[in-house]
Amino acid sequence: MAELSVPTIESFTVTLIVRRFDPENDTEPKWEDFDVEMYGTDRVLDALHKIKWEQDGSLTFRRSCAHGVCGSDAMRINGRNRLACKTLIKDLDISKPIYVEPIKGLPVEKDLIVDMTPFYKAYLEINPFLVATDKPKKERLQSPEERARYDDTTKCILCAACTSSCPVFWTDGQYFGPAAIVNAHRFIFDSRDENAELRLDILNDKEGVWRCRTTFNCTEACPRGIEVTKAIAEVKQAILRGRA
Amino acid sequence: MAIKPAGTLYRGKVGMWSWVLHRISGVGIFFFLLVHVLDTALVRVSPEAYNIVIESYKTPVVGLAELGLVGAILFHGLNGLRVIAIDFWSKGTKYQSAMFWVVIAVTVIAVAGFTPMHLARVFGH
Amino acid sequence: MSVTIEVPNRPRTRKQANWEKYGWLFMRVSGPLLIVLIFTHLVVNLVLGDGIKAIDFAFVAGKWADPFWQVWDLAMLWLALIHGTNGMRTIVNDYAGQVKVRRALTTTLWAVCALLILLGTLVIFTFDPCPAGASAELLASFCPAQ
Amino acid sequence: MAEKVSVDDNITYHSFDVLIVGAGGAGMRAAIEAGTDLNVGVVSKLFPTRSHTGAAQGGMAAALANVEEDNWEWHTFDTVKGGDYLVDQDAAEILAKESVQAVIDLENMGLPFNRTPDGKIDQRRFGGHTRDHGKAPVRRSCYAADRTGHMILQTLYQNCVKMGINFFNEFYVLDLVMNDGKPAGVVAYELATGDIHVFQAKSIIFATGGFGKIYKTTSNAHTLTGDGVAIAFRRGIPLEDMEFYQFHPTGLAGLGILLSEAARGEGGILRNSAGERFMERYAPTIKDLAPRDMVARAMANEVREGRGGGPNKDYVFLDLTHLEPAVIDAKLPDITEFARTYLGVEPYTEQIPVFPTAHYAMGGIPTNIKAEVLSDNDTVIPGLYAAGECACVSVHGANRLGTNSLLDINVFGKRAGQYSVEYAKTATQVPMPENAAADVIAMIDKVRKAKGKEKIAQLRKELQETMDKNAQVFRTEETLNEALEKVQELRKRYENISIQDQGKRFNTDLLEAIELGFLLDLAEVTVIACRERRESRGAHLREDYTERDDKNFMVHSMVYKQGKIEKNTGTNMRIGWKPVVVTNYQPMERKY
Ligand SMILES: Cc1cc2nc3c(=O)[nH]c(=O)nc-3n(C[C@H](O)[C@H](O)[C@H](O)COP(=O)(O)OP(=O)(O)OC[C@H]3O[C@@H](n4cnc5c(N)ncnc54)[C@H](O)[C@@H]3O)c2cc1C
Ligand code: HEM
Ligand code: SF4
Ligand code: F3S
Ligand code: FES
Repeated sequence: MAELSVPTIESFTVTLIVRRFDPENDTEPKWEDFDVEMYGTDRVLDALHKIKWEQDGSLTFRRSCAHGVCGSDAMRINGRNRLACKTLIKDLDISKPIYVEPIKGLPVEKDLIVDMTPFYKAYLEINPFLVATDKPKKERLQSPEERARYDDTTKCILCAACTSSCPVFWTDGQYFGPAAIVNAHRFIFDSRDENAELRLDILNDKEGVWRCRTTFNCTEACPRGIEVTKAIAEVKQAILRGRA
Repeated sequence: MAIKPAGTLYRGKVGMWSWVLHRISGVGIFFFLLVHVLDTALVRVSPEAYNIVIESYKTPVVGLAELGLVGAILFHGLNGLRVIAIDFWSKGTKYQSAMFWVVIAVTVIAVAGFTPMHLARVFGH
Repeated sequence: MSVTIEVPNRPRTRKQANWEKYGWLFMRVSGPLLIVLIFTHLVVNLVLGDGIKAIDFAFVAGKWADPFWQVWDLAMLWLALIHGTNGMRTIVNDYAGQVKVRRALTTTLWAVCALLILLGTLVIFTFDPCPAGASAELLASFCPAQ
Repeated sequence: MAEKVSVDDNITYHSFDVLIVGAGGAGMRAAIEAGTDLNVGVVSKLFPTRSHTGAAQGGMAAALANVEEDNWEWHTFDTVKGGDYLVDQDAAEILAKESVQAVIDLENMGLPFNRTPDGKIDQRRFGGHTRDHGKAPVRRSCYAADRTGHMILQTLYQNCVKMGINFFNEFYVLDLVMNDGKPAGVVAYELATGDIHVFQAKSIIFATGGFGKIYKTTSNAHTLTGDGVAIAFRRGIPLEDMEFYQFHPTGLAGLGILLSEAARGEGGILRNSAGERFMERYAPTIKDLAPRDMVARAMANEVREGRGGGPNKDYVFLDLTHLEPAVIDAKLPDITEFARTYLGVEPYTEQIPVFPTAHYAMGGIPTNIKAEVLSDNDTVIPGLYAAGECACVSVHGANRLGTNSLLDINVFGKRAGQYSVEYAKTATQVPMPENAAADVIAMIDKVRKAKGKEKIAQLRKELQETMDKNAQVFRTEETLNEALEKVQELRKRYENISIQDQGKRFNTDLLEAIELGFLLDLAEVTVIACRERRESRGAHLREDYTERDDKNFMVHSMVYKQGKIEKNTGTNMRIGWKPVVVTNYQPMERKY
């Protein structure tokens, strides 16, 4: 087939300043800058690929789907948590360099890759699965309204953009973090689930929902547009009232 | 906390900055409160002792600091109401940034109204 | 195995019972009360009349001669100190990484809080608006010494 | 049951009863079925929820008949006809019959399907799914907004967590160890450390997904490099029906990002630059909801005949502007967001530029209906299973119907889990040969130490470009030979590569090089299968043989690798043919 093209903006050169860390040679991270030639529809992920593929093969980051559904490439772009594959270069101020660094509050493993273990651990602690003891022969019934009640929080892709944007999480990494609460919310408000009480109890912890200081960084960072702070507020209310 | 070179400052939006201000103002008020309880307790020692200390509240430097204190209390208190609204009002999260600007506006207007009055007293005879 | 660069994670320590919910609620209940208490306090002391200029022993004595203001200030004292101390405790929990440091700081906070509440309460209730032997011009107008 | 681990020569040895390679929909469905009575492990190069099943949008077919009359027999017929009669009909019957239970299983596990007003699972239309053998479109696709795949992946992972399944995440399986024609285990490379792990198991299930990255314009993830398929091939297992690669009609023009068929299921219309609803000409009955191969071809044809839009007239338009914004928001939120984010087009008011994008591999590792891998037309390799996109049972034949793949991974993933456990319960472990990891260690060493001139990214780019140019929607003997020549040239140049990252930890540079090796293998097999099938059927359109030829080609292709694997000469392939299983439906002309 012929080459495809979409109405594009002219190509332009941008500078990326990437915070790098090589665990085998560095004792501390360092900033390194790269100039790349980009087009209007290019995303930060394309720029990182361009660097990796044409300039420095050792640049390391996670990515997979390249369109914002797998949650691999959350990173800090110009000071804010974003998915590299959803951040269009032209939406950033390209007259200035673009700063790219790993998400904050999780141990850096190499360049933009962080150790996600603490993040997953918090997720696993809230019992992220449906608990229902009945044994239906067909589907369990659920009205569209009941289904809508928890729709927002089913969108989560576990990218950690929220948790690693949370100033409370940065302090000591002990806070459950918004992602875990979002995933608890998804079940707490599912009419089919029987384990809301337990989950509410788990989040009524020293490191639970009460540590949220409503800073909204999570909501602002969530690439899926989940109203994270609202979900957290709903969980707080559910704990106060003793039930979902 | 972080090993150098540090990462960039996180560029949060009003939610984050309101929290930073809330926290700083809270700490500020707290330490003032400690002092304030102690100085007020001097009324139990003697009228002289109390008056000597309270005089220093009327000096220009402390007088200016009082403006800051009033501003901090206003902001902290009003923002506290905003936080409570976020927690308890179902539309709170939606209007949080609008509410933040209301808090700032009310604080600024109140401090602006109070300042000339207060400064006149501090710098007046 | 991994190299920790920013903030090290200490292992999660889960306690059975905790008062976080009540602390959180208390902040939200005391907050609006404090608004009324403190804002009125500020208006009465700093805005009305001669503002800060007017504050002296006689002014305080004048207020505390009235049980209304005694109760008012008492409430303010207790609520503000507990609210403030609990707020400070939150902050200490956030930033004091080591368990020992954290415990020491929180203990200090609550000790100071208790001390000041005690002191303040005593002052309000044992306060004599017209102490004997004080020079008359410092006292409130209603004192016999005047 | 505790896992046995030992370390020797820096190699870690693990032992399992059932080992699953891949934690996408198929892998995790198998894991859930395999359960925890036996010692079950899952090895995945991605954290499970990052698998590409999560990208699937539209839905999962099942004749629940919740909103309209429907039954599994109609579904079977649509599948067979959609696959241009190359479908193995026994497998298609199983797919359709077991679909209802597959959906109920997922619902019971917690999947938040959209609901009808009376609380049942809602269903919508999808291309090629019809009532009563093609009379009219039917609502058969069960869905969760336009993130059905996301919800399937999350729900399966959640249930794996619930059961305590043992995962090895960010472990790249690079080899299948065979001993005397029987599978003994796999060798994996741990991304975080660069360490080698040998997993020994009685049953091994491959569920490693597709290989869209042989093409440039694709809806597939960067990580879909067909590792599992290529590994099997290198170990002497033939690959079935590799010429059938599906091009999805509505990729975002220039980017390949997918806009689900659900957009058309909900009423979206394809238009050319003149604003004409051109599908009325190609499929008068079901128009825009014709099977993907037909729609993709129609689109490519519109462009070829000069009716494309845009400055280069190289795409057509998907029109949603007549739909209520509320409907768009409720049913297609994600895909409209893609249009906004990536092309800056507002779907409420503007038409979206679209063009076919490489999407799905109908072919892959040959299996029977028990998900057992075959070493030729019918010989089972005991203990080796494959399910999902990497496998070819074949339920999709020459062209997969939308929503049948999410169904496939659930039905045959489940079967793989079931039969692999059954087998592992009685089988004895095939002994691990000495130096089981030697080949992988040698391969890694070679790549790491290579000091050549060629850049991985450059070779990959040239590969993808030649595949897009020569082996996409339209193909001829000439273009395919050109592609073959190019692939063989690239293979030679691949011997002369170098990588920059010499480290052990998180060396993605190294892995991209290895993945390119897999891609080259699969591209070559694909091109050869394309060239040998001298007819047009389903997704495979030969411009030099435009008719379907049931007399000669009503058979599956089987490409075998001959000789030793290290000799990547490229000519050591043999093509064979395998009969199609026909039960009820004799081939007919495919009209919609
Ligand atoms: C954008 C898009 C939309 C789609 N929409 C639909 C739809 O609406 N309906 C439908 O029915 N189908 C749809 N499909 C097709 C369907 O989603 C896929 O075919 C299906 O999800 C494949 O599942 P899988 O489990 O086989 O593979 P995947 O989900 O791709 O999983 C592969 C797994 O294998 C692992 N793996 C790969 N290589 C290795 C290795 N070397 N070592 C270890 N692990 C490895 C990966 O980590 C991953 O966990 C869509 C596909 C795409 C791309
Ligand atoms: C004027 C009325 C006040 C209101 C409405 C108010 C409200 C609040 C609220 C709602 C919080 C909780 C914030 C959160 O959880 O995110 C809070 C925190 C706090 N308050 Fe107040 N407060 C008031 C006065 C005071 C006073 C007088 C002090 C000092 C003694 C004080 C010190 C603090 C501190 C230190 C915090 C903790 C801040 C943090 O955790 O970031 N507040 N306040
Ligand atoms: S809530 Fe949003 S930001 Fe947080 S992990 Fe989920 S998708 Fe990512
Ligand atoms: S960023 Fe953190 S403080 Fe609360 S609102 Fe979000 S969890
Ligand atoms: S690469 Fe999948 S979310 Fe960005």
